[in-house]
Amino acid sequence: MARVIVQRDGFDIAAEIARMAAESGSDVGAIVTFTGLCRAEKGALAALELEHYPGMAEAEMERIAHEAEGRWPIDALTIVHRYGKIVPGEGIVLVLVASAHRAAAFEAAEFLMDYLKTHAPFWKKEHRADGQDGAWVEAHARDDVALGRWQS
Amino acid sequence: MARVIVQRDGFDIAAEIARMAAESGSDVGAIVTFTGLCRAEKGALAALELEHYPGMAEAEMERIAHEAEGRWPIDALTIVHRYGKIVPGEGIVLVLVASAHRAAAFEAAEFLMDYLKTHAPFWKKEHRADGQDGAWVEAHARDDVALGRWQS
Amino acid sequence: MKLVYFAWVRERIGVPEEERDLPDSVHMVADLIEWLIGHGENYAYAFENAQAIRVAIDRQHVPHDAPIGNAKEIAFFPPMTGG
Amino acid sequence: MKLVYFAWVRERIGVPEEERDLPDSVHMVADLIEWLIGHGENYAYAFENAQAIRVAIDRQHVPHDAPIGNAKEIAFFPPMTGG
Repeated sequence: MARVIVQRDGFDIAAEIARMAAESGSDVGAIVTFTGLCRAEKGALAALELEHYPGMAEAEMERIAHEAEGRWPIDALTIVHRYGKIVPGEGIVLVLVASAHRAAAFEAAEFLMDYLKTHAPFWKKEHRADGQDGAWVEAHARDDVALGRWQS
Repeated sequence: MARVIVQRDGFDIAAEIARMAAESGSDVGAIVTFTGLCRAEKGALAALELEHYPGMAEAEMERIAHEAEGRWPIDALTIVHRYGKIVPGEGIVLVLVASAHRAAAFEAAEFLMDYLKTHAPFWKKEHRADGQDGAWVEAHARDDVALGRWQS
Repeated sequence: MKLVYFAWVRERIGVPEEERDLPDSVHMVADLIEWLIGHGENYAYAFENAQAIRVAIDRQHVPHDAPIGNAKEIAFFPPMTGG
Repeated sequence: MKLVYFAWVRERIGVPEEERDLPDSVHMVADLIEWLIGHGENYAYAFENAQAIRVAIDRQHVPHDAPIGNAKEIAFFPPMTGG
């Protein structure tokens, strides 16, 4: 039931919402979306280059989606994750959850993001605006902390 | 800073996101949106008629938005609430929150919805598909429960 | 004093708003509700479960023990169901 | 056995993937890492903080004490930074 996509191109949130509404019928009461954007880091960043593990990225996203569907009453669920070069202001990841109830939609969307951050095989490398070699973005301890709330 | 709108017309989530991204600059890392939709109630509902208290609706939404801005680091915040006749599948309310951090964006959006549900002066009357007189939708005790988590 | 009504409170009372001169005995919201109930069956019906009725003075939510003071507009309505 | 590398693990080792015949002494992921470290400075550099390296066997996350068994593809990479 979940729609999971890994793509180089940008995504269209309005089109994804329309698709979700059309597919899940008119008893959906709530749609929560999360869009993760490439930040300019106060002008220091020219772009992010996203590397991913083809095959595993999709498989892991499917697993995470399936886990969410087992925990909450979800009518429809979409995850789009981009790879390649992404400039500040552009979207990197898009999560949409439709449910009859808003609390379920909010929780499931947050769960999906916490798992994507820590489990989906994507890595960000910085392209600096000053032309110097950019670093690989380091994982945040706070993302592991965020994950903990779903595991108790 | 918050954008608060009460209108009869439908809303365009993509346009609202684009406006938010343009206004808040390119250091926004996360945008969470909530869309509340009119449910068909398994075909029993023809439409909802939303009555509101003009003037107070806007003022209360502003107060709620201001409260959220005081609690979380928010870059931009939009609330659109419709009134008038709304058919199943159409949006009733739209909340958007942009923040540098996803947890703040999720929490603020859920806070805004919990407060809108219980504090914004709107009332829903059902138009039944079978033509019989529809009832006023009753408030849910669970909405007051949801509110409690922000007041401890 | 301008009194305004919404949703089924409006339907039961039969008008969306009205002007009323309040007697000196009406100090707080609860007094006003009691006084209105004395004005006819429509008011008695609207306020039959008075505790459940929400009140706003000059477009701000207030409890039933709030003083009316120099209010310009008092609104009565059922619990809200927006969102 | 197909070994694949991502992000700075890939950069440090210098190839995105390679085929390797593993000796019988390599039973679990930790053995494989130790064995690879013996193959050159590039491997030693990539695995200098071996505990931090994440591993997937046939595209599923596994801990370092997971048995390699009949794996077709083993991947090594830094903690993920997607989303």
